[in-house]
Amino acid sequence: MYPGEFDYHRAESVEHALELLADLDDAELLSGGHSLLPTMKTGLADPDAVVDIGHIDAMTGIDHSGDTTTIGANTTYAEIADDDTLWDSVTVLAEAAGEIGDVQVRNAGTIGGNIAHADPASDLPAAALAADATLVAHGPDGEREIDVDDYFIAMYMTDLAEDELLTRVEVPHQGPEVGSAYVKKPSPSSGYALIGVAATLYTDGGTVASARVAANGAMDHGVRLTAVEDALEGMSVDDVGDAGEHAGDSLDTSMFMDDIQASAEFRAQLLEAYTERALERAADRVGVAATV
Amino acid sequence: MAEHDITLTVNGNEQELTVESRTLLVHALRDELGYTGPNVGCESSMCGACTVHVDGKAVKSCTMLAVQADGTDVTTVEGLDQDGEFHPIQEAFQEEHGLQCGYCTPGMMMTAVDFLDDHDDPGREEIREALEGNLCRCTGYQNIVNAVETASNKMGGSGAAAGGDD
Amino acid sequence: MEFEGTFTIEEVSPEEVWLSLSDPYMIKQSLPGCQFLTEVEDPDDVDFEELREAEPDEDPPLLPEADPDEVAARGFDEGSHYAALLELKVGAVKPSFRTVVTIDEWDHPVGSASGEGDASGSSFEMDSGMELSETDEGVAIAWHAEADVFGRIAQMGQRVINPVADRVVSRFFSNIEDQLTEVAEEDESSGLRDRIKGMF
Amino acid sequence: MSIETEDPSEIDPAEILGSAIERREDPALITGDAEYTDDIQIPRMTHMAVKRSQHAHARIEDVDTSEAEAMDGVVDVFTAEDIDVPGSLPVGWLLETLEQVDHPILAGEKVRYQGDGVAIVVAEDRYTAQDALDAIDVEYERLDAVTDPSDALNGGPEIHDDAADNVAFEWEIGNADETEEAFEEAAHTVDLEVENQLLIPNAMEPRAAVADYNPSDNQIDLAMTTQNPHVHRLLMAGVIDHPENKLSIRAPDVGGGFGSKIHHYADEALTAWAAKQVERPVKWVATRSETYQTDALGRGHETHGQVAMDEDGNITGLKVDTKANLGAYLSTFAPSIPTYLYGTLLSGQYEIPAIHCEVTGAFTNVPPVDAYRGAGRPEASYIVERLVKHAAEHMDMDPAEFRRQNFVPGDAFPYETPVAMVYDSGDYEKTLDRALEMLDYEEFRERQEAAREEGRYLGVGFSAYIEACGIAPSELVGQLGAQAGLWESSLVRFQPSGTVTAYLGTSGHGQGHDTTYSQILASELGLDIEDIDIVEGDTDEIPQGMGTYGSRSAAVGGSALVQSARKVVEKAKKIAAHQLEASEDDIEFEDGEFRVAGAPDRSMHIQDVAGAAYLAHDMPDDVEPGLEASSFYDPENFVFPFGMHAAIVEVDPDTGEIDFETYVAVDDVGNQINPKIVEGQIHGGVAQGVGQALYEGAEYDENGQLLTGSMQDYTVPKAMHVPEMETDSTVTESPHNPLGVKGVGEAGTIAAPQAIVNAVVDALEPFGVENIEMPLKEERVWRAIHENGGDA
Repeated sequence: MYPGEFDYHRAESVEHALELLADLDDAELLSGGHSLLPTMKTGLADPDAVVDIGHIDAMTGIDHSGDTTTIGANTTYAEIADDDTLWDSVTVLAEAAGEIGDVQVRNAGTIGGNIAHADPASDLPAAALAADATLVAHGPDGEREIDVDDYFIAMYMTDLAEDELLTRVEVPHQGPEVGSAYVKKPSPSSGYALIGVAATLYTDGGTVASARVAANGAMDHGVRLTAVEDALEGMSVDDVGDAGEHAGDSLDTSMFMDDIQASAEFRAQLLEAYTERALERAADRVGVAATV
Repeated sequence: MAEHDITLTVNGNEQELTVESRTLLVHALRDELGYTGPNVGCESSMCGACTVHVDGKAVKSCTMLAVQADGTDVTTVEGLDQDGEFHPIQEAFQEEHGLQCGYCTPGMMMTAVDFLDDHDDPGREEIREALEGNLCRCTGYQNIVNAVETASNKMGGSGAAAGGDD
Repeated sequence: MEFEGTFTIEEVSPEEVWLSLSDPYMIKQSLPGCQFLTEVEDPDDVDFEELREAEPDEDPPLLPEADPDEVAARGFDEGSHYAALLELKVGAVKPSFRTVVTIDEWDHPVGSASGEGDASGSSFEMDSGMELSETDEGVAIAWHAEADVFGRIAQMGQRVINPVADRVVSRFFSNIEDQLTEVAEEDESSGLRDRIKGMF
Repeated sequence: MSIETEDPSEIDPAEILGSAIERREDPALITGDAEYTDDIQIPRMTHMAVKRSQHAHARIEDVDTSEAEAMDGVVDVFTAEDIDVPGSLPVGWLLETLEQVDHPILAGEKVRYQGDGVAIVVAEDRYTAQDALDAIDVEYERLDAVTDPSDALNGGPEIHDDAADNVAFEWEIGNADETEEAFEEAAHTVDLEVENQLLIPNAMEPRAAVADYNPSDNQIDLAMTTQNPHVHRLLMAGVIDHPENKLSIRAPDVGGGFGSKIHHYADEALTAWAAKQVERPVKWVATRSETYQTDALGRGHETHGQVAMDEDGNITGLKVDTKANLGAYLSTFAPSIPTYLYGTLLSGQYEIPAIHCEVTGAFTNVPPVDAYRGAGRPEASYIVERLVKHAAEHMDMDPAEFRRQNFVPGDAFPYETPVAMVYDSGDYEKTLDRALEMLDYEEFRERQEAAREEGRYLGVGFSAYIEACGIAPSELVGQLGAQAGLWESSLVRFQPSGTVTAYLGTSGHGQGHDTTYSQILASELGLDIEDIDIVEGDTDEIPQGMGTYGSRSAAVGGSALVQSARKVVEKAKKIAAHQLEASEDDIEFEDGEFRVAGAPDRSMHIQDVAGAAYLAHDMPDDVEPGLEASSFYDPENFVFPFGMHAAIVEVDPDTGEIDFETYVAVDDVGNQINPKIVEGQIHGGVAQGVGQALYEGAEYDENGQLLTGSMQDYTVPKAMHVPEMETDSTVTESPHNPLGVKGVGEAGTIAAPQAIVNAVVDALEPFGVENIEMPLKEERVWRAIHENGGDA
């Protein structure tokens, strides 16, 4: 099927994009296009206008200065997954980006498009939560920082306002005693996560001091697994897999995603198994990055 | 209905054309410019038969607006052979029977070329992962994997190994 | 698809809940994306554009501001038909559901309605019902709905339907709850409860 | 491990039969030069799109096309009312009890599956055509729908007025009394209920058609995605009431078929009809969503199977009761698939004294169900091999040895089964032994034991399959209900300068016919392959043909080619004898050369004979000029490829994940013309079998809405889903055709599913799991473990 008719506008700058958004009725933003165009081709989405922000240079690229990595919203998954420095500094994000879709999707799809779209079965929501990201949005009133914990609200619903544009993502660097990982059970057909679990373990002398653990695919938006995080505190890094059994404890399991791909009950089972795997992989990486 | 005058450099030839906002790159290439190598196999961005290179990177031309690609360099399967000589990937697909009906083959090869540009001597599992976005219903993939391996040998380390996916 | 649940609202009487849930304006304001909910004579001949044009800019007041008798007068009657336009936004997907609903049963404390509609190359049919009961804390609304979706949304949007439907339902009840909380607060001072009770 | 290819130009014609040469068709396919139907552009071409029912079952109350007709760029809109031709799709295989129902090309009164066509739009471009579909307003009165055959038969909503209880047919084969007796006398019996789920074929190229109509000579030229252009022409001539000799059908490059491009659908006929109405070229290309909604589905069986055995585990009887889903209408060959292509294969590789099979065909509200790669034979092989696994377990016997004990012995061929087949040749122990060797079976059982101790679950599964290809002969299939003969035709024509063109009635779509047929002809005529051209898939060029399906092309088409080639040689021999001034009886033909016996320097190459034949200055008295011959080859029997496939898997009981350790395929497809092509067919077939076993399945909701309506939801296996395969073969020639070939196109698909399911069930034996329905989605595997308590 083919998209319905619309007017295409190419934004030259962030300001230009905001102007277009303000002026146009029923406009959608287009970055890599891998969320919007497939939906338009099914006929489910049929906007009057499309604002292409994919050519705004100021929103592209990865910058590792100080103790934070800043990733422009237009940066493709491939650029993120291929960034060696990011693999050391924020492993979970690089790993999640490399798990998205396929080579062609990763060459075109962007981090900003993904996080703004907020598909609960995509891979970046959990990774952004586990990486403690800050999302920077531009709106008519200027720039605003959103803590990732306040960002994901529901399926395709975020804290971003209609007139706002996500311009970059900021992630703090892992310290030397930190290990992080993202593992997923993809749908064999779509490649989206039936369950994806991202984990960052902050350790101190072989013990978990704190953790950020989050999941995609379980609920209608990316969620922190706070019961797992609590259980991990004080645990030896050798035993972290045991905390996987708490994966569902902090979630309302009656609200688990439930469709032909996987029932809620099976998702709960996968969530435990994949949380265990994510924690163990993250634990294996503690201290590794520091030596690279 | 909004129309746009765009320029695409396809296989080295600069081409000017007028497209609707909604014209997909694959239809601009096939219906407007006559590059029928990239095929349309689905509309869900899953099959990869339409894969071309845009500015050197493999993308699905059914999931990109033609107007989005304005000003880019596009390579289709028609641009793989040079001076009448097959590209190593083409030779390898023929040698290994890496195709049967051939419908997925142009996209499959374009993905493989992009992959081999960045990966020296990949393992079979790695090749299978790299071809995730290209569906083939005929070959069972085994001879495709063989072909990519063979092409890698033919290309003999021309690509620099990329880091990233440790 | 079947949905069901029980929703509890504290410190209100069944009569207040019933009257509120009988009020088309209350339903309209509580239902996410509802542009209008208008009684129509012939369910087979509805001009949605005309109804949208005719919809006044401002709704009349709801309980507790509204006069209970007026609310009762405009409340649902068994056998009546309503046209509704629901505009939802699910990411870039913004379906506009044109719906005609028939009130099949409306007799305190039991009500049921059924309807059908279409949107985005798709159509749907719906049967729903509720029953109120008094509890120690307030009122429990046991509700159930069965919805069938056909066409493009069923085929392409299958993964999304359940979570979105869950969300619409939960927002609907939470809006009702907010409104009835106001009714409960009003009761403290005005004796509204007794007045409403007297109507049944 | 994999077969190395050779450059055909370096191979002597005497060696070419059996050589793994590179494919001749590939240069066009790897450069983008190939021409698929959607690549065709014709000046003034319009685009057609089909308005499809969103309901699976509904009465049509009104179709309002006015808004669509008024749109810019819309050329015309048509509904059922406009169809002025018979417009009803025919059934090509009849059964005695078959309830034939009307199958209109556009639904007028009632739609019976989601995707049934209601109207068509012809527009200036494809985007506008689709826009116009959205502007067509159809009012429906929705009716209850049913998608499951048992539900349909047991009080389901009536789908056709003429088909009471939705019964399309009732059919049986074998001997009921003898089978009953075998069960009464049995020392052991086992039984199993299995489903063989509905599959969506998913050829990578969606169906498409381009029609060009010339009013001045009433000629329709139709290019379309077809596996059998002549059959389509014959049927379509009736459907659109157009003279057969004024309808040309051509198959350009076709991007896979797997059966889905055999059948006569509405859309291609509508394209041709519409071109006639608008007097402009019309192109129709299915979107993938449309192929999901309208391509004929495969399989769809619910089966109860039972096995009777004596005290030693010898199978004494087999009883099968199947409810077959036929979908909303009878597709072209639908009645033959769950009957003659299924029930007749239920003896498998085994000597079973008594078999009885009953099949009830049911109408349901899913798209029509017809042949999909394997067509009936995978369903038969699945129930037989699942039952055998189950029986061996019941007898506490090794599944490989249980099979060996029950095999038809090697000296019993030709072997007549109780279900009307005469197996041509076979040696089943040979493929079993080779497979066991490749698996290192004894060692595996030890490893399996050790792994279980560690809480790891490995399993091995076998599939001893047999299939019947090259369905024939025509007289027999006619008695069974086929409305066509199943011969194949060929024409071999020398040009005066010595090149040759061969025309075949088969129609390849990825199988490498160009290469295979060239090898046959090069070998027969002693020519370099460069001098040979193969033409297929065009009713204008090829006199007649039946097409490519059922793994018939090598056995039937190849034999037709050999027959024509030999006729050419016969004629050439006469001319050569005359030219060489020798008696015809003294002429020998070898490697392209006619030689006078005993005088080796007196010789003439067949290419020079061709020159002489067309020059015709000096011909023998009773010989006409020219050098060509045609033939219609009608086989005397089916051919019966067989083999043993086996898988070793490991199952993770926590997640239900299945990992392949090994997949082994030992096939006997008779002589191999090009072993690399044979290997490729096995690979591809197995991949589709893996798809059925683990991933694929059309799912509908209770209203008949397709839930797996795109590649996002229906898993077409990806490269990483398909195991590395280790293939080998044995060769048991078929005595029934001059090439000794059997057929390979479907073998892998027939063999693979039960090898994999048996392996998973074997792995989960400690959990007491006896059966899991395909596809073995991880959730199902996990539930099967879980529902048995989850304890090993």
